[in-house]
Amino acid sequence: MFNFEITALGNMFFGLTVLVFVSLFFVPNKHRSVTLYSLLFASLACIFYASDLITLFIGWEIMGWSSYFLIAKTADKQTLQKYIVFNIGGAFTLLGAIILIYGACGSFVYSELDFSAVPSGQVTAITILLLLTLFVKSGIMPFHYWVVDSYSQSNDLFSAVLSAIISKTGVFAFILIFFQIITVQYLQTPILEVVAWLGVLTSIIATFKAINEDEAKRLLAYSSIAQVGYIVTILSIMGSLSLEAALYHTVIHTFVKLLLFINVAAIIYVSKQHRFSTLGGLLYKYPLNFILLVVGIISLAGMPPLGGFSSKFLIYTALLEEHKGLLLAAVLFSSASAFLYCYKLVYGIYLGQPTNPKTEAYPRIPLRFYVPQILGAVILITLGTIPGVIVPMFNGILGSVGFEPVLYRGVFVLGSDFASFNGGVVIGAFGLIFVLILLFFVRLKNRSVKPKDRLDISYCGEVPRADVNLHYGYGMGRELSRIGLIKMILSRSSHALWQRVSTLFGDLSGITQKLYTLSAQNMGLVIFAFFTILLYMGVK
Amino acid sequence: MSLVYFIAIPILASFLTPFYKNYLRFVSVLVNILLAGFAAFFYSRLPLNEFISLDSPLSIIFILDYVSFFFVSLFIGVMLFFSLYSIKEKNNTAVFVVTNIFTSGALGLILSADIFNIYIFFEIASISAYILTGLNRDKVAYSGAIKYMIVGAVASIFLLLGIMLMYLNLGYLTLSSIGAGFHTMDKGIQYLVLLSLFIGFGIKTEILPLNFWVADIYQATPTKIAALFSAVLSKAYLFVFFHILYTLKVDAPALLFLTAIGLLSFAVAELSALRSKDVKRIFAYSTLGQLGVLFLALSSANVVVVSGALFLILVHSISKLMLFFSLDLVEKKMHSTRVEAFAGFRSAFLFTIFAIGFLSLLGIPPFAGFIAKLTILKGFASMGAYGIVGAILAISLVEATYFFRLLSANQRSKKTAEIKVPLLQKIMLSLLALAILYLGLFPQGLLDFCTDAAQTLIQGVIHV
Amino acid sequence: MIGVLIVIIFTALTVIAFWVVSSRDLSSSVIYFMAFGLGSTVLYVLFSAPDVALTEAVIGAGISGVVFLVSLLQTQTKEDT
Amino acid sequence: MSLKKTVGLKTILTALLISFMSMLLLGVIMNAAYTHTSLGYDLLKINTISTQSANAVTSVVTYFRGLDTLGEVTILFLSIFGIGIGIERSDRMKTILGYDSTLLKIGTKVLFPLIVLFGLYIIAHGHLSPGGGFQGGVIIASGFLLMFLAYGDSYDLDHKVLSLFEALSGAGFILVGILAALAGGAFLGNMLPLGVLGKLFSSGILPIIYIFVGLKVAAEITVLVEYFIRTQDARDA
Repeated sequence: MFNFEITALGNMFFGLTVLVFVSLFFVPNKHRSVTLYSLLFASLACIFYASDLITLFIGWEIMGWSSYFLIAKTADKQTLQKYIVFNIGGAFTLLGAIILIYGACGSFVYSELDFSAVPSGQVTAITILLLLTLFVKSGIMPFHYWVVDSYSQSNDLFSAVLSAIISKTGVFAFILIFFQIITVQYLQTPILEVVAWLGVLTSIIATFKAINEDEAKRLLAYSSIAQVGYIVTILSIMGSLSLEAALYHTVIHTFVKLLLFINVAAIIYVSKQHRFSTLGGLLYKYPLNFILLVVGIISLAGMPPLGGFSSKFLIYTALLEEHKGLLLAAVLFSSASAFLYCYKLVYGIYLGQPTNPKTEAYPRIPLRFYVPQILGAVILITLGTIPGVIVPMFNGILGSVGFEPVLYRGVFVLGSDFASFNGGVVIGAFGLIFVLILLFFVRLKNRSVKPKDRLDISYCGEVPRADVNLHYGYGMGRELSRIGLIKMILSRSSHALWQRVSTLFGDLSGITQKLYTLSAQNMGLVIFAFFTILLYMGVK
Repeated sequence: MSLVYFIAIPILASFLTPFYKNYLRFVSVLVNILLAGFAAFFYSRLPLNEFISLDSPLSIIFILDYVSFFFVSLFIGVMLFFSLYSIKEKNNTAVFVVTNIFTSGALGLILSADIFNIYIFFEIASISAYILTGLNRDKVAYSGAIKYMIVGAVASIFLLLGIMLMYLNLGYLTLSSIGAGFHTMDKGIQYLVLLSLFIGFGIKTEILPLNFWVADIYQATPTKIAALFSAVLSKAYLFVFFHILYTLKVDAPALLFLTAIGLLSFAVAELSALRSKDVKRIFAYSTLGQLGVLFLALSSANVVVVSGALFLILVHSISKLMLFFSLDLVEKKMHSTRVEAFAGFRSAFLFTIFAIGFLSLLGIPPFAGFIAKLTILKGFASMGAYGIVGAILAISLVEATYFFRLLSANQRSKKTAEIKVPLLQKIMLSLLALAILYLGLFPQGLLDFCTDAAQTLIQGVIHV
Repeated sequence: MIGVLIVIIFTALTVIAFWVVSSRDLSSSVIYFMAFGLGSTVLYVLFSAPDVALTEAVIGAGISGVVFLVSLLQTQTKEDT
Repeated sequence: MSLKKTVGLKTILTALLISFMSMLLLGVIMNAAYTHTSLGYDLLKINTISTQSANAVTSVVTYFRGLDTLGEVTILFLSIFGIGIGIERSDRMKTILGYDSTLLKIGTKVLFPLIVLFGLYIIAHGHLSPGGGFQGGVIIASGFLLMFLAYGDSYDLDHKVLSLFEALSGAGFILVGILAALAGGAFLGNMLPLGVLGKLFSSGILPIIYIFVGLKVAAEITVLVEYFIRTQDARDA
């Protein structure tokens, strides 16, 4: 029943998994369950190395329920219910698709699947079912309902796993199924068009939701949805450069989210606060953590020197190459808006005045929190500077799914015939600017006044009371809601829709339950009536 | 060696109760071990048939082919498990007196290939079930038992009507000769016979318009006994019904009707469980739902689907035994089976058992329920019935909702009581859980046997 | 001759059966029921089924009537108090 | 009393339903062309050769379909066991249908042995004359019923003996069947010489089975009657 095959694609994703799990092993956490984590790890290996659909499905389901039990240690009932309904639903659509594929091709093994003789209607049905599965796992709208709550309410260590690895299984399955199994020529282009726009819409909406968020982990969860939205958009282009861009962004996002979630987890660990409105001003307290966070958000925002830029660059060039101007504009819009929440993350936690009088008493961050962060930072810096170290691996994957490899011109250069950049030059230039600015600030610092405590606002006439919140970072982005479109995005939520579905089923259940509480006489009557009706139908 | 021993020995054990009143529980275990031995003895001699008392087709015939062997060994296994599980209950002689006869009734239903004899065993199994329902000896139990008896009597009347009509027309009672002559009967009578059988067995196999009694009965029944109803009784009736149907070679529209009824039954039962506030009722609804799936799968007349259904029967029996027995432990401690009570216990072992049971019932890998569901769906896919595949999956999602609601209720609520599971119970329940895991990981041997059995079932009885 | 007897008994049985159902007093209902058993015993004998007749005589007209009466007696006392 | 009170809507609907159903059923059954039942004729044909029983009903009940009879005995046992579970037993048992009359007592004392003897006769001659185990057993039980009625609480039944009878007769039935199977034939098959038609000691295994059935039924029905007639008095409770 279990059939495995080592592939380049599987290797890449499994490599990411191993790095994430190993680095997370160092992080202290009281909700650690060896059994469940090993089950999860095994299921991921099962997904990435499967050579037939059943093995894939088994891995998928084990992943689903082992994560459920991990989340269940901290999340509330409603979140759990959302998680399980969506994930089991997604798994069942996957099973439905697998069964459809079996009905069409008569096999489960990847290499034996041949869609050349399958009617196009059936292929469309299979595609839609599979896409539903992937959308649920990656949190594409409107199936993102479970994502944010689950990410924010699961324990800090597991949020990182969810965002860094588990959301990527959707990406993996997309690449596996649409690039390798149902190859491009049988796919319906209108569907891909819809997928592309869904992805980009997801990223825009999630970005604004993230900007408006007060809770650090929820912000990161929305950000995760937005980033996976890019990946899905770029994957639906189905070109060699776009696949490369998607893979690149997957790797980058994995480490960015690993870094950021653990960074926030460290802050939550020492301060027991997880809202921006109760954090702030921690820069001098935790400078190393701050620097690592900056590395993370620079990559997240896709700003030049670090890894995020390389992947964004590839995404833009891939879109340009395929002449998807409108999509590109949308991606750029969402990507630019992402700066705002990135900044909110920095400002809300580290800058401004501390809101909490007890800030001084916060303990030191245990060193073990730095292991995954430093790993992430090193990889992000490396990938931004020397993109060439990973391009051969991507090219191998491209080759294995039958695409032309992207041009490879030395370890510093990334890009195609269309456009390229030199990572070494970029980092050199930015390094220079950074040093100059640093020198400027060092000179400036000698002339600045040191405050006595957090309520000492030297340029202001009055002294505030101790309970006044001097930290405004948490309110950032609030003014955006004055803009009509953004207000609409922020005020709408899929909550009402899913709530209505849930109520509907509850009411139906109430009605059907009445059937099972009849008295004995009425039962007899129903039986005789049923018999009579059937008899009448038959005799007639 | 005679097949009648399967029936005679448990009855003998019950008749002789006065001689070992206080040791009946040990005798029950011995009887079940003996029966298991008989089953093992007959395994290498399959298929075989035996005439009772008179060596001619005029007599009663017992048939042990692949499919009836499957059910016989399943039921003996369940009853052996039950008797071992409750071996420490000293003051509960009545249970063992009745369960022994219950065993022979269920085994007789499976083995017999003579419709009047089937009716007798139908009654034996039913009456023992009525008594078992009333074993709690309180108001709820008695009213449940009486309700069960009334509904059961209606079922018996209809079954008897069908049998009478067949005998009137064909003059024989053996299944094989009835199967051969069924289509020579008047069309209207054919229809009436099938309808009577459907009503008679439909009530007992707990299928949609006829199953409204089930939830109340399960709630009135002692929890451990409810496991037997779910694992043995309904399955026995289900088998006999389809055994007769396939022997009569009913035409496609009738089977399609049963498929539709099964699907509807599945949907309604799972929906009802969604809002239920009592765990025992939820398990009852889940049983109804699974029976709906079985009904719809068994009526497909496709070897793959039917073999999947047989696999599902086994898996469902194991899971339900596990769940009801664990619930019994919870009930003993919390004195209630309400969801709130279920949420309040603390026991990592029981929680794991519940989780495994739920996951297996939902058909989630790597547990055995998945193999069953996959086989059924594969079969439907090869028939091209994608609508059914979709419906099964969609309804399973509803099932998942309430099972996981229970799990999260237990995980996220304030715990009020710690349950210490006795060693014997712990071992027995772990054995069941391991069996589910084992069958989920290495299903091939059993699947092959199920395929043989499915072929035999679809063929119908063709002996003599 | 026997045919006439059968018709008479059948008519009588129908009447008795009606009394069994329609009688207001349950104990008289039981008595009618026993009478019905007796009548059908005769009928079975006329149909040359002596085995069934014997069974009916003992069970239908005898023991089941007593069981009914006793149950009636018990429930009635419970209702009175 | 208004009509609406006496006959509710549900009753009328039920009556309509039942009559409609009966009409449909009658329509189907009347229209059908029945063929002759042949199992009965076939069994009658082989009856004399295979059982040497003068009463074909007996040979069907105890021999041709002996297993069904075993099932019936089991059902009887089960039902009475079930009633026993439902009835609470305690020391304050009373006979609720007792009549304190000397005439009745003496008459019953005379009648009781005769009734039991008659029952035994019916059982023993099951294969020769109408009747058999079931009928004879119930006749014996009716004798005990008479004793209960006449003597009330002063009539004491030894429950140990009764349950021993119950157990042994039931077990005897099955053991005879198993013995027959072990002797080489089928379960409940005939292993004894058939004898001559019409003699008391004939028909092989049939009378033995019927004796066991008769004793079982007698014991069971007696227990049943006692359950019902001697219960905790509701007025005491």
